[in-house]
Amino acid sequence: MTDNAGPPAVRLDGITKRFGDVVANDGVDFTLERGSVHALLGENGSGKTTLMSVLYGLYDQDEGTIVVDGEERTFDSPRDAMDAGVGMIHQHFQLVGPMTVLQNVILGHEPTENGFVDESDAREDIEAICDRYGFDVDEHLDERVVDLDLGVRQRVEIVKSLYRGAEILVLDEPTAVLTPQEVEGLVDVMTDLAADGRSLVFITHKLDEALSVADEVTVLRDGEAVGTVDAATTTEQELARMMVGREVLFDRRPRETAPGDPILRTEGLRVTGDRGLEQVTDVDLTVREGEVLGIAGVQGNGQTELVEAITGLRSVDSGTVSFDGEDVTGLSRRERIRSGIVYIPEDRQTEGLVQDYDLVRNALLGNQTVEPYVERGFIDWPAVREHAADIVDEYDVQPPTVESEAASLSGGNQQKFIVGREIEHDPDVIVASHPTRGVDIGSIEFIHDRLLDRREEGLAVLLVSSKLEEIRKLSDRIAVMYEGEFIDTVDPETVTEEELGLLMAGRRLDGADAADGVGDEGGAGDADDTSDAGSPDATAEAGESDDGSATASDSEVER
Amino acid sequence: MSVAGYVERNRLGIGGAVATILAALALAVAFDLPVESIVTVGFVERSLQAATPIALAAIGGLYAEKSGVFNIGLEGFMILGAANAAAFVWLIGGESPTQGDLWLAIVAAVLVSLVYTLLFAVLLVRYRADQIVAGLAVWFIGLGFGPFSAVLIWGNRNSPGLVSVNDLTVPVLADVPVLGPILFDTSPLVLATAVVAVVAWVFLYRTRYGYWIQAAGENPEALDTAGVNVRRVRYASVLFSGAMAGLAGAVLFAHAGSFTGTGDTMVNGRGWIGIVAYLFGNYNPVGAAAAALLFGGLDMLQIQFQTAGIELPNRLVNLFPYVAVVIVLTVWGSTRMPSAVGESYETEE
Amino acid sequence: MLEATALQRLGIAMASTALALAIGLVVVAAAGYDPVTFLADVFEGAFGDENSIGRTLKFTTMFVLVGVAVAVAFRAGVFNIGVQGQFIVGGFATVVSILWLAPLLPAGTVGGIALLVLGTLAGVVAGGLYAAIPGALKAYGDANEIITTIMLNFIAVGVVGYLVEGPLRGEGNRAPNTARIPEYVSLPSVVFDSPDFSLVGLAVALVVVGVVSVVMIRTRVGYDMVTSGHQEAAATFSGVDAGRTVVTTMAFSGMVAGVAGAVFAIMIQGYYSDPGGVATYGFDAIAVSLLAANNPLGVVPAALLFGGLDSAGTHIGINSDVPPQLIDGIVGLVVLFVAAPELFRMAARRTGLGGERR
Amino acid sequence: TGGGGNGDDGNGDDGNGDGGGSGDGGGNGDDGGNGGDDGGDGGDNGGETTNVAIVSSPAGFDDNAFNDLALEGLQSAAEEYDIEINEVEETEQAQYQSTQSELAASGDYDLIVLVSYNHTEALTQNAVDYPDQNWMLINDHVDEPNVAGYTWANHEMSYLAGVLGGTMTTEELSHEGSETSPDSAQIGFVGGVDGSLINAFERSYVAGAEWVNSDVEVNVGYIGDYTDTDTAADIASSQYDDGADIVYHAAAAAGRGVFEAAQSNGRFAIGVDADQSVTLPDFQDVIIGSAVKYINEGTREVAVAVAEGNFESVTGPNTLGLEEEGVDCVIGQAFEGELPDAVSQNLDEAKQGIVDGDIDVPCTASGCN
Ligand SMILES: Nc1ncnc2c1ncn2[C@@H]1O[C@H](COP(=O)(O)OP(=O)(O)OP(=O)(O)O)[C@@H](O)[C@H]1O
Ligand SMILES: Nc1ncnc2c1ncn2[C@@H]1O[C@H](COP(=O)(O)OP(=O)(O)OP(=O)(O)O)[C@@H](O)[C@H]1O
Ligand SMILES: [Mg+2]
Ligand SMILES: [Mg+2]
Repeated sequence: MTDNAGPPAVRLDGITKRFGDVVANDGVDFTLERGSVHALLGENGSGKTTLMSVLYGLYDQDEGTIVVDGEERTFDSPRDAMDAGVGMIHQHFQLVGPMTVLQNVILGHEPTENGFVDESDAREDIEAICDRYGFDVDEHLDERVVDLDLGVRQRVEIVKSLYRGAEILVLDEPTAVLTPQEVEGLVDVMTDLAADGRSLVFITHKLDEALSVADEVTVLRDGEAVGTVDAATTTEQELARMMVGREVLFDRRPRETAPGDPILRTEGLRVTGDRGLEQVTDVDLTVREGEVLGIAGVQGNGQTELVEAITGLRSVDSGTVSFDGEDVTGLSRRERIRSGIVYIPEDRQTEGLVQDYDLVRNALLGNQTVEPYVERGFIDWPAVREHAADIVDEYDVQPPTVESEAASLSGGNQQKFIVGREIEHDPDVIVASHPTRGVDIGSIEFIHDRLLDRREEGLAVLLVSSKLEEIRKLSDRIAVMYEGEFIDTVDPETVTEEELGLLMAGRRLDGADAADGVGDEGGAGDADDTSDAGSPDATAEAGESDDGSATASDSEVER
Repeated sequence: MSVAGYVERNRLGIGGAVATILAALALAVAFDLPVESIVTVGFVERSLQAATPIALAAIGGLYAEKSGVFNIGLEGFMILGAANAAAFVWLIGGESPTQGDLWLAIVAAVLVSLVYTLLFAVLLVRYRADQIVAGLAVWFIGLGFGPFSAVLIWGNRNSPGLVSVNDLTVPVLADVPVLGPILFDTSPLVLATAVVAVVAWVFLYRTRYGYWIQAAGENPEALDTAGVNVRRVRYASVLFSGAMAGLAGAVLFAHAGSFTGTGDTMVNGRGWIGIVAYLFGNYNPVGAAAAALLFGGLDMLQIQFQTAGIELPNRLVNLFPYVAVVIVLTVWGSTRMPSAVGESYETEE
Repeated sequence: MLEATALQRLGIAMASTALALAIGLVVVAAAGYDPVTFLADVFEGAFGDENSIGRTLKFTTMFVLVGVAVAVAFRAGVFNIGVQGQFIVGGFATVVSILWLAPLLPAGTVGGIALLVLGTLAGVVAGGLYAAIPGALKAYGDANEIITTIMLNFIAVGVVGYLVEGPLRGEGNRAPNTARIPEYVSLPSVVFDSPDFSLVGLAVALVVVGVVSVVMIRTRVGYDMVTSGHQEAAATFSGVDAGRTVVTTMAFSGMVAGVAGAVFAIMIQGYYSDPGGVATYGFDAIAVSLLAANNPLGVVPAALLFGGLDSAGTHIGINSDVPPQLIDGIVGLVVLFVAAPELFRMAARRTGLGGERR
Repeated sequence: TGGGGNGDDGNGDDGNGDGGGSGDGGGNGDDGGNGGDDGGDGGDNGGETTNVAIVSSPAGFDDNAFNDLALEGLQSAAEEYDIEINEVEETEQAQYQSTQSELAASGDYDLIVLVSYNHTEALTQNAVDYPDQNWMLINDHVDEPNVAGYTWANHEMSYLAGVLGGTMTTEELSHEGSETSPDSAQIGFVGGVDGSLINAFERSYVAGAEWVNSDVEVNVGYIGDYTDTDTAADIASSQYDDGADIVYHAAAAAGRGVFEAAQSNGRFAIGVDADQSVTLPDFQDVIIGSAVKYINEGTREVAVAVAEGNFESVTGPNTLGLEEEGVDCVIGQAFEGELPDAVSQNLDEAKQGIVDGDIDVPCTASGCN
């Protein structure tokens, strides 16, 4: 794929970027070959976003040079970068919510006729781009961006860059918020774009994704480039080692204790989503003490609403939520927190942290009813500060000071702080939505360990994740959600990713179908799984014993 | 934008207008009011005239706010606009100025408005001043320096009678019953305002600059990364808002024929109503003009009630528009401010 | 402005006052008055003698209270532009309740104190309730509080104006005023012998500052309010009931405005008159609060600045030929410059006086 | 002359020093004789300057109404006597307590004139607290020996305005593009704030018009304040539209809007407080008359009394009505001799009736409750 004829698309030489005392990039060299996909890996805060922001003209580097298409450039603004053919798709989308997709795509580059914007002209161009790469964006051109799912929004961003004639595309963690299906689509798009002669930088935390699309992989650590390797010859283990400097295991951990009594239960739950449609349709679930119930499903199938109904953030239309044998459906969010249901929220940026609070004040968030931090309505700030320091310390939050404002932390460090705060809340039930989204693999391992420790202590965990390997690694049972219902509950020891994928797409593993699917897959790779998968305890709901999970262990690296 | 779409997005204004009309009708029936002596041609004319300065200020204000700058100084800019127009008429035409002098003075007042709006804009955009405080300051400054300049010129906070704008009479058409006097024998400034509203709408929703203004107020970063200078867009919008508010003041003066600087001055809260009008019109220039007409109409309606001899405590009846706004806002829904309003924007570094 | 340190902010306040005064002096000179005399008058009027200081402190007392009322709401992200209305309703309720209760209680010191307390309470309750209306409309009707509070200002003026003109006008009054509250219901003169200022009033204001600061910083309710203001979704996540918090915030803000109304009614006026003519404390308060970065403690020095300016304005109105509108304009300029701290920070950086942005 | 100048200064300073004492004298009337002497000297009296402060009503000066008129009276007194005037504009009623006491405490002023009843509450205290200070209160009275309360019979002059309007609405009049429609009897009234003060203008005006013509129809409208010219014009236009020939206003500065409306509707108006055909000559073509009250005469009288040292001659409540020639209804300067005789006949008859008590004018000088 790599076209080595001309100069590289981008060459960064010795880029150094400091924020006050923090050296975000320290003499980084980076070369992007034309017509290739170059993955950029690194732990949270290692400087990936910063490096690309320099390339995109958002930051001025303190030292170093940028060479695009063999020509040295200084970019004072994204406009300059754009003019040089560089486009960037940010971790946080740069879209204007109330404007239509079409208007967003052409923003700043509007074709005009007699002074008026010529939308029909633009429409043709966009449709041509969509046709070429198989995007569905043209179906949404007249919808407002706020009404779109994240996956579509992301494609809008890509189309926007292409419309502006970007030859070099930077995608910053584009897969973090996508469903597995959407990830697949994106991978195809990236491949097509590269084949078309465009050059891409792909920032991710998912090693498998990096290996599957990239031609080359560069790893950053502490702001320095550790090295660049050829994707075809390297392995996930090697990349992980480069990133964290040690071996990282992706093991299922054996259970030490057996699950106890049911503690969290919903019956006949029906919930309406933001757009007025019923998103949760008659869900019954039970989670026992010392058990992790994983919920798998394509995003948008009601997980968000289910979780919010359980945590008290959304009212239910009918049905009940009960906790420890008591009906809590009518309780407020605060009362539920007080009774021991904590929540690692889906959206760390707006829900999990107050961006312009320091970590001390953020440590109180959700803990406002917890003694000793608050007694008789009065806050004991020294105690809160100590708590914050403990979280920062234990969860390896960088930089390790409680005075930093949440907004100044990198995405992954924000997530670590939230996870720490919620897990250390001393709850009975942890509801975790995508707990490791945007977190580097070293930290993922730590968070997983802490969750499992809590499970061993007898806590119940309800885990929603779009990462199947995470679901399989942590869960004792997996419920698959489809169009607001649990279509099946399966055993993580025995189910394959392919089976999960089918379930998530709404195909029940009934009789022949399931056997077929499992058989094919089994033949392809994983013999262990096949033997058990023949009889998945598909209908197991409540306290029925599917204890098969209790002692299973699987020491291979998940893939 | 389809009609259905428009209705959907402007439930507030439309609901409010419908509700008000229904309420007025209900009142008329309930109290057996002499409708024909209340809703007269003169009433419509006066409503249009009363709406004119409010609509102009509102359109200016909504442009600024659409671009992310809340200009709550409209009232102050209006006072200064009225005072300047009066001063210019005096400077140009002396004691008996002509219509030509008046038009020149209006133009001059708008130009002067541009000059100090530029200073205001620099403070807001470049020096990231707090928009609410700075806007209030403009109000105080208007209340202070408007009358003060009148004192310097005339030795009195009120100007002598100068000149008011003549009606524009279109021959023949003016004789058409009802519509004739309303549309073809009225202040040219009323007609101009209608044109301004439509042009402002087209500009905002049909030109690239309009798109930029909207983006600057919703997500300046997106606009910035699209390579458009957010500051420049905001400068332009704020300048426009100041010019429009200045024009609104000048129009108020041109209709009255003299400047009154005592008390709250002749502007007397119309700038504030302008803000409410564009919020009510959901940031749509035509909607804002319609809302201004609604307020103007309500005001004139209570005058018609008085003239018709319907005895109501005037102080309480005067509150009707304000109460109506609160009720309509609560019952028919919300106005959503552009999300980046109030935040100054700077490209990183 | 929120990121400025206390010292910076003080510098900004002084610099903006100085700049506004400088511009004012130019205007004064251009208009043919003597700028030196004018400047001397400003200082004399603000703190030239005991009388001036008392007057400055009187205005300061009012600005502290209304400023804190605004700060409470703005901190919590609720744009209460209606402090003026709440202040009027509160003060009016104070007067009316004292007038109603006075015949029921013994005259004299004890009765006086009881009436003071009850009257203030009535003001607090009325101000709080009046503010809770737009709070509830926002929380449960999604009505933009900026608009509703502006509307409610007009409505407060209209309704109270109607009441003092008609139904509640004092016996035999020609002017549209309520009756005067009894002589014994007044704040004692301490140090300052002024008919409408008492250090007790200032003390009340400072106590309110203390209480509000503690509530905002040290209590759960305060944390919930402030968090809602910074990031509503995060507050909701943490168990804060967004709607109720908006109502609480508005009510709390209105209660402080009610205290301001009570102090105005008892200490300054002693009766209630047509509110159309009551000074726009509630609007000036927005400038005061923002100058203080919406910090209740910072409101005190900010209020002192505005109090001094107003006092100087009064002094000049009495003792000088310069039209008082000029003072209004100059106050407007101070407010304008105060709104733009960056102007001074940039100037400071240019001249090497520091002022690094944090 | 240098010595004289010094002497003057010295006197001035002394005056400041024991101004209280001198005021005292005047107030107590002990020095009556002395005062009389001063009076005899009249304007040539170069000895002691009489310092007068005048505090505005909340409307402020430049209101084209009583603030300006009150000031005018003082100024005209100052032309004859050695009087220094300090204009103090204070538009906030709540500050009157302190403003009054500050002026009184300075001891600089031989007389403090307070415009409008908004000062009454504050003066009730201050008149007692500063017993040596001479006060003049316009439009109200406080029952203290050092207060001169002056009230003008708004109701009587408005009654006459009603007589003028009521007469002219059925008379034929055409003047520079304006005309009446004599077949209908309809007039209008535009008030500032709907309260007892202006209600007295309104009711008496209506009564006066009905005295002439019991079938007359009167449109009534209130602006809500005294400054909004535009709204005033709208109200008047609405009334002219409805058929009113002549509109009388009681709206201070805002009243100009009524004249604007009269011009653009080709109708007539009646001014208030001063002869507005003189004070607003631009509108003399529509102002057929004005209900005038001689506030200036009142302030002049008091200032002169103080300058002459016999303030006690004016203390107490003074109501200046038709009988005292404190109010009147005058014909606009462009209409003198232009109006039919019926006007002067009716006016004279009404005046006589009021003075004789044969006509009962509704309301009182202080308002209408
Ligand atoms: N605007 C800023 N101000 C101060 N420090 C910053 C800023 N942006 C980034 N940093 C710091 O620079 C370092 C690198 O951050 P960067 O966002 O580039 O990390 P990243 O590799 O993208 O991490 P993640 O995977 O978590 O997104 C971090 O320590 C971060 O705290
Ligand atoms: N930039 C982001 N980073 C991380 N999380 C995000 C980001 N933007 C949004 N989210 C979260 O991702 C969630 C999924 O978004 P979205 O609402 O489009 O899908 P959904 O909730 O699964 O489907 P539906 O909208 O149909 O309910 C949102 O609820 C939001 O909280
Ligand atoms: Mg990053
Ligand atoms: Mg969802």
